[in-house]
Amino acid sequence: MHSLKEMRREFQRAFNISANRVKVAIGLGTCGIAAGGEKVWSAVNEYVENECLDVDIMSTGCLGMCYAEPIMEVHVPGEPRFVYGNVKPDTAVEILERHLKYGRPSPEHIVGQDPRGFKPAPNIVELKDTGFFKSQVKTVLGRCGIIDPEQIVHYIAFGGYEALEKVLSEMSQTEVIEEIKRSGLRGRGGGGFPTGRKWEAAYNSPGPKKYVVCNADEGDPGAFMDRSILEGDPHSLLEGMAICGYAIGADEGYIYVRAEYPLAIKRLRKAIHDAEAMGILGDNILDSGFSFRIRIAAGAGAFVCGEETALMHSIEGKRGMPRVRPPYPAASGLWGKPTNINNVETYANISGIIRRGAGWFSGMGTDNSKGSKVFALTGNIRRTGLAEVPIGISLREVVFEIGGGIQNDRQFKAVQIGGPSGGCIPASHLETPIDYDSLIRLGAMMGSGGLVVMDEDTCMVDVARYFLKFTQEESCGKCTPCREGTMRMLQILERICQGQGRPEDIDTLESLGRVIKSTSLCGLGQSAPNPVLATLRYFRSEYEEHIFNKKCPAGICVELLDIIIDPEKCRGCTLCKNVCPADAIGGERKQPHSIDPEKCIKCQACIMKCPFDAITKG
Amino acid sequence: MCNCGESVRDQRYTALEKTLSKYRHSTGKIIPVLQEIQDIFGYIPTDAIREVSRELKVPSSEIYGVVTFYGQFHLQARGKNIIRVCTGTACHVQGGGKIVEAITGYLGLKDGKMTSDDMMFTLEPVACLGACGMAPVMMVNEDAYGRLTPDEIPAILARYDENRKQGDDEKCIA
Amino acid sequence: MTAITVNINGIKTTVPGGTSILQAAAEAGVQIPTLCFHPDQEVKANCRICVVEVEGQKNLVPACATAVSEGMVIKTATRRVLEARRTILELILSRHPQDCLHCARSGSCELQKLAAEYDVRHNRFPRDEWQLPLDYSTPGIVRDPNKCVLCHRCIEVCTAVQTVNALGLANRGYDTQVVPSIDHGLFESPCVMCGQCIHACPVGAITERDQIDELMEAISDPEKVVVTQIAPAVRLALAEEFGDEPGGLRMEQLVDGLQKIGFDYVLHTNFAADLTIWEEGNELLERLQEGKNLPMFTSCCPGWVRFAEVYYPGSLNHLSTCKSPQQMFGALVKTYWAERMGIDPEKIVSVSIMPCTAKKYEAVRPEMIDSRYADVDLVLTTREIARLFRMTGINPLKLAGAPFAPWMGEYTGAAVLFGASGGVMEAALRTVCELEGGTLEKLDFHDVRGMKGVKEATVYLNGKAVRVAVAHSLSNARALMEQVAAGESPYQFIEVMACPGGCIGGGGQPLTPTDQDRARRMKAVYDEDRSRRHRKAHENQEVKALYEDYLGSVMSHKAHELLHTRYTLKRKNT
Amino acid sequence: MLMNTAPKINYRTQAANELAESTPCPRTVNDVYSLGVNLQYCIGARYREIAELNQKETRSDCIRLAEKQMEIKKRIDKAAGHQLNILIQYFYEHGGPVIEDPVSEDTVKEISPFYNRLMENFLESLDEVTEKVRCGEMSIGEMETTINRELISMFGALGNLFMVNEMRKAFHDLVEIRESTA
Repeated sequence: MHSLKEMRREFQRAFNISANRVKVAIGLGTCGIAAGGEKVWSAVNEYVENECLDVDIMSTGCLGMCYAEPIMEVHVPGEPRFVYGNVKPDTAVEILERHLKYGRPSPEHIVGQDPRGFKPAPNIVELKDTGFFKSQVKTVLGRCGIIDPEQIVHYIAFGGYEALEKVLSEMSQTEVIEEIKRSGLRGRGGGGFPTGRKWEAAYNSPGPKKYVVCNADEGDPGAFMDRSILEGDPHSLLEGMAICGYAIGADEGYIYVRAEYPLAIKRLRKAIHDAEAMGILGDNILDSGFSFRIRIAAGAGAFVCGEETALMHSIEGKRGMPRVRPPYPAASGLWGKPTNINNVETYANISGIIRRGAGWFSGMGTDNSKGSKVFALTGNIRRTGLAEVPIGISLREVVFEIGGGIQNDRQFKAVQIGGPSGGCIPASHLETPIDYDSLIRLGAMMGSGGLVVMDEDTCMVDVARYFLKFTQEESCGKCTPCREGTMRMLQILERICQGQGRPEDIDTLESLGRVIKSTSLCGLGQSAPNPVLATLRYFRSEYEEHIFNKKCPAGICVELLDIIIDPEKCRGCTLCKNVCPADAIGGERKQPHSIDPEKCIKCQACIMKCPFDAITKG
Repeated sequence: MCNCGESVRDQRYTALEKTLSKYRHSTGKIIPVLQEIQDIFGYIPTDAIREVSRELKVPSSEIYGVVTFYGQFHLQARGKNIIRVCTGTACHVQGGGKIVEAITGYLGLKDGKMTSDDMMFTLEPVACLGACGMAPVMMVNEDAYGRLTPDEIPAILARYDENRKQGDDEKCIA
Repeated sequence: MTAITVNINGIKTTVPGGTSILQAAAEAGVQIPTLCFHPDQEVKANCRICVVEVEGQKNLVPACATAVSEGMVIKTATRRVLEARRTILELILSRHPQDCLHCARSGSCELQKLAAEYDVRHNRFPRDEWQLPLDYSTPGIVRDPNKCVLCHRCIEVCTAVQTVNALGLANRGYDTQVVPSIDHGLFESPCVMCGQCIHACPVGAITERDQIDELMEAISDPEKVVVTQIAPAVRLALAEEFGDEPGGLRMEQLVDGLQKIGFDYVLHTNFAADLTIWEEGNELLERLQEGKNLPMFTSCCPGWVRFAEVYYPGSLNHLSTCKSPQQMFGALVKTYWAERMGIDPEKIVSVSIMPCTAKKYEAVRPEMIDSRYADVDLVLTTREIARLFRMTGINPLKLAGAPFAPWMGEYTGAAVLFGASGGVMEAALRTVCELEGGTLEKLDFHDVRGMKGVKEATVYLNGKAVRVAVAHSLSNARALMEQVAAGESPYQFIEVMACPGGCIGGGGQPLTPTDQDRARRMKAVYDEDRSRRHRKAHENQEVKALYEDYLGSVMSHKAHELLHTRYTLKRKNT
Repeated sequence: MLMNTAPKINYRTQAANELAESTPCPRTVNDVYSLGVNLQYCIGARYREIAELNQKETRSDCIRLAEKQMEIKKRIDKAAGHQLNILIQYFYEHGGPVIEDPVSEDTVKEISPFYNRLMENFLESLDEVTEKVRCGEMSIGEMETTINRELISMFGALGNLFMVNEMRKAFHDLVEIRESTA
C-alpha cells in the first residue's frame, strides 16, 4: 500500500522551513470576514508590498475567539507565536511596523502568546493560561486556526490521514468498529446515540451498496461549531467519513451542508478535489483496493432537514419530511440502501480515536459521556466564541471561566443549551456537569452545542416565544400535533407578551406541550415544547407576572411597560415632547413633563432622546 | 408578427436549457437544478417547473412541493440586492429586532411586503448566519456586516442602492 | 414469521411477527381510532390519532406504524392517551369549517365520527379556517380545500395507485396544503377525474360535481323528453346505499324507481355494451388480420383514455376507435331511438347514470356530438341517484318493478360483465371466439377475473394464439403501456379500467370501498351474469335489429360515423 | 333553482379550448388537417354555447351554424383522406421508403413560439366574439363572418411559417374549404 509517511516527513520539513520564515496569519472564517477581516488582509498585504518585506501572509480558520475577531497572528522564527485581537486595518499596520521592524510586540492588542518551546516574552500571558483557553482541550478544533484550510499539505503535516492509512493497512472492519465502541464516542448532533453501535448496525445490514452521510445542516440558531470545523479543518471530516465508509462497507458519502454556509461548501469542494488528486479519496485509495467517493449536497433552507430521515429525503431531491421509523437508516436509508448518518463533529473525532487509541479518548469526560464537546458561547457573555471542553465540565466553569462572566457586569439569569430543542438552566443549577444524561434530567439536552447565556435583562417568556416561533416556522407540516400545536402554543405566548394572558393559559401551554412532545413523529416536534416547558418549570413566576399583573419584570415585553418621567430629573427641555410619534408627552418648557399612558405606544424614542435619563421603563 | 431570426426567448431560457441538459440523466438532482434556476432568474418561474418536470421525468406536483418547501426558493421575482438579517438567538438578544425595524423604515416596506417597490432590495430574515460572535449580523448579497447599530443601516444600504447613487445625500462628484 | 404474544389492555393475544399494534388490537377486539390510515395504502402515520402507550417507551407510539414485539404491554385508553387524542382532534377541528349540516359527507365523515366518539366538546383555540375558493375547474370533481385535514390519503392514491400525480403538497408547517400539481386548478393538472381521491378522502374535501339541479330542471320541463341509461355497476352498488348487500336491488325495481322520480323513458347502457362488443370484436379481428396497431387497448374507460392522451400521446393509435357504451348509447338515442319512437331529437335530454366521475368529463368532450346534438347531456353518479331517491322519499328496495322502454333495453350476461375488471375482455372473447364459427361451451374465462393487478390469458382464434391482458388501476395500465411504447408488448388485446376492481369501484360509487368491498361487488357481477339466459353479446336481438334496420352492417360507414371517435394529445404539465 | 352556487363554467367550451390548445405545431400534412378539424370542433362548441342561452330567435341559427362547422369538418376529413391516399400510393410505388416528417425537429422549435402566439390570439378573439354575442352587441351572422375572416388570416399566416410547399398547400386547402362554405 502506497504510504504517506515519506510525504508527511517532507511536508513537515517544508512546514518547518516555512516556520523559520516570518509569517502573518489572519483569521478569515465567516466571522472573521464579518468583523472586517478582509480589510485587515488588504491593509497588511499593501503594507508588506510597500515595505517589500519577505513575509508570508496566510489565511486561517478561526481559533474560536469570536470576541477578539479580526485576529492576526505573527510568527517570527525563534520567537513565540503572538496572537493579536480586535485588529483594525490601521492598528494592524502599526503592530507589524513595531513587531517586525523593531521586534517589540504591542501588549495593548495582544490576546496571548504561544511559546512553542521558545523563551516566552515577559509579562505577556500565555494563550493556554488565559481564562478562555485554560480549561479547554482542543482535539477536534486542534488544527483550526493553525493550518491553512485550503492546503492539504498542512493537514498531512499535522498527522492528517495517518488514521486512514492505519485503518486501511492494519485494521479489519470489525476492529475499527470495536475501537470506536470502546472509545465510548456518542453522537455529537444532539441525540447522543453511541456511534460504535450505529456503525455496527450499518455494518450488519446486507447489501452491496451502502452510504455514509454527514449531517452538516446545523440549523440551530446560535450554533456554529460545525461551520468552524468545515471552514477551518475540512479534511478531518473527510478522513472520518472515509474511515466510516471502510468500517461499514460503503463506497459513497454525502455531506449535506446548509445553503447558508457558502464558504464552508467552497472549502469542502477544494479539500475533496485535493484529496482525490493525491489518491487519498476516490478509486483505490492509496492502492489499498478500497474506494470511497464523497459528494456535497447543498441544503436549501429547512431546519427540519437536520433530522436524519428528512435529510435523506432532501438529498434525494424531495421535500424534507421525516418518515416513520423503523426501518432505521442503518437498515434502509438513502435511496433505500443501508446508510450511516453522523454529525460533523462526530466524524471529526474519529481520526483522533484511531490515531491515539480508544483509551486516550475514553480518558476524557464522565463515565457515560466520553471525550470532548465543542460549545458555541453566545449571548450576553463577555467572551463569545467556540470552546472545546471535556464533557462533564460544570456550567459555571464554562460561563464564568471560559466565557468571562456576563457583559457589563449584569446578573447571570439562565443559559439556554441545545438551541430551540433544548431547555433553559437557571442559576440554581450552575453546578450541573454538562453531559448527555444530567442535562436531559433538567429538561434541556446537549443538542449540537449552542449555549446562549442570558442576563437579568432577558424576559424568559419572550425567549420561550422566540424559540417557539422558530420551530413553528420550521415545522415540516406532516404530523398534526407539531403542525397545528406549535402555532397554537405560539399564539398563546404572543397573547401573554401583549398583556392579554388569561389564567388558564399556563395549563393549556403545559397540556399542549405534553401532547406535542409525546405524539410528534420526529425530533423537531418532540423537542419543540422544551423551551416553553423548561421556562415554565424554572421561571413560572415570570409567566404569572405577565398574566395576572400584566407586568414584564425584565422590561422586554413592550406592551406591558409603563414609561414614566421622573419629575426630579426632568428639566422640561421638551426634547422628548418633539420626538414622541404619538405626542403622548405633555408639559410646559422648564416644567417637569408627563406621559399619558393611554396614548403612549411604548416606542422608547423619548428614553433615547432624554439627555438627563429622566425617563425609565418599568 | 415579427420575423426577426433571433428567437424571442431571452438568453435566460437558453441558460435554463443548458442546465437541464446537464442533469437530464441523473436522479434525485431536483434541488441543485432549482438552485441553478434560482441563480439564473432570481426566482423559479412556473414554466421552468414544467420544463424541469419534462426533462428530469419528475411529476411537476413533486417539484412544486419542493419549491414551496425550502426557504431558498421563491416563486415571485425578488429585488436586485438581497438583505439577509440574522434573527438567531444571539442577534435577537443583542437587539436584532431594531436592525430589522431600521431596514424596513429605510426601504419603506409596509404590511409584510419584503421587496422594496423599486425592486432594488428584498429583506429576508434568516434564522442564523453562523457569525453569532458578531451579533447583530446582516448580509447584503455576499458581504457580511457585524456588530450593527440601527443608525449605521442607511449608510450601508445606500452603497447598494443604484437609484440612490444619483441621489442627494451621497453627493458623489464622479 | 414467528408468533408473538402481546398484552393489550390486559388481554393476551398471539399474532404473527410484523403485525402492527392496530391489527393486533383489532384481533383482540380492542378498537383504536384512525384517520390517515387506509387498509389499502402504505402506512403514513401523520395524523397521530392512533397513538397508544407502550410500557417502557417515553413517548406515545402510533399503533398503525409500530410492529408488535414479544412481551409488549400496550395500553390504548390511559388518561395520557385520551388527552393526546382529544387535543389532536381539537387542533384539527379548530381549523375545520363548522358546516357539517351543509357538507356532502355529513353522516359518513370520519372526522365527524371521531369528534362525536371522543367527546370533543370545548375548543381552547381561536377558529382559523382557510377561506380558500372551491375548485370547480374540472367537469367531474369539485375540491373544497378548506375541509382538508392533511391526511395525504388522496395524494397516496393519486401517486401510488394511479401514478397520475395530479395532487401534491405545497408550503410548509402551518401553511401546508394539498394542491393540484402547480396550484393552477385541477383542470391544469394531469387529473383524469377517476374520482379515486373522493374514496380516499376521510372528510368532504373532494366530492363529485353535483348535477341533480340540472336534472330536476329537465324533468320539470314538460317540453323535454328525459331518457336515461343505467350502467350495470350502478344497480349492483345502489343496494348498499339502502343497507342491503351488493346486487340486492333488482333491475326492474330500479327502473320503477327512476320512473317515479320523473324519467320519461328508462333504458340500459348494457344494450350499448353488447353493441360495443360487436364493433370492438370486429375491429380486433381486423387489426389481427392486418397485423397493424397491435396490441389494441379497450377505450370504454374515459379516465384511462385521458391518461393515455396526457402521458402516452405517441401511442394513441393503439386505442380502439370505438366509443364507450355511454357515448354509443347517447349517439343512438338522439338518432335511431328518436326515429323509432317518433320523438323530435331536439326535445330529448339524454341522461346517463354511471358509477364514475370521469364519465361527466367524457360527455362534454367536443367530438361527442355525432348525433348533431350533444350525445349525452347529463351524467349522474350512483351517489347522486341515491340522494335523489332519498330526497323524493322513494326506497327502491320496496318497489314492485317496471319493464325497460323498447328498442334499447335488452342486454345479455356479457354486457353485465362490463362492471368488473376483466369483464369487457371476457365478453369480447365470448363473441370473438364464436365469430370464427363453432360454439363456445365454456363461457367463463377465470384467468381474467379477480382483483390481481395485471391478469393474463391466451386464447386460440382460428388456430392462432392470441395473448390478452387485463389491467385495473392506472399504475398497472402504465406498466403495460411502457412495454407498448418500447415496442416489447407480448399482448395483442389489453383491457384497461382506471379504477381498482373496475367500474364497480368507480369514483361515483358508494363511498370509501376497501378492496374487500370491491371484491364483493365483483362477485355480484358474475352472479348476475350466470343468472341471465343469454350470456353472449351477439345473442342480443335488439342489437341485431339495430344493425339490420339502421346501421346496415358492423363497421359500416354509418356505424363508423356514430359509434367511433378519435383521440388527441392533451398538453398538460405532467 | 340552482341550490349549489357553483360558478357558471361551460365545461364543453373548456374541453373544446383544451382540444385546440393541445394541438402541437404541425410537422406533417396530416397534422395540418387535424389542426383544422380541432378548430372546427372548437368553433362548433362556441355556437352550441350560445344556443344553450336559448334566446328563442338565435337558437335555431346557432344550431344551424354549429352543424355547418361539422360539415366543414367532414370536408376537411375528406381532404385529409385524399392526401393520405396520395401518400400511400407514393409509398407503394417507391417500394416503401422511410418517409421523413417534412418539418424537422429544430425548425419546429423555431416556429412553435410564433405558432403558439397565433393560436392564442385566435382563441382570444373567439372568446371576445362569443362574449359580444352573449351580451347582444353582435349578431350571429357577424360572428360567423368575423370568425371566418380571423381563421382565414391565421391559416394564411401559419402557411407562411413553413418553407415546405406541401405544408403551405395544406393550409391553402383549409382556406379554400372555409372560403367555399362562407
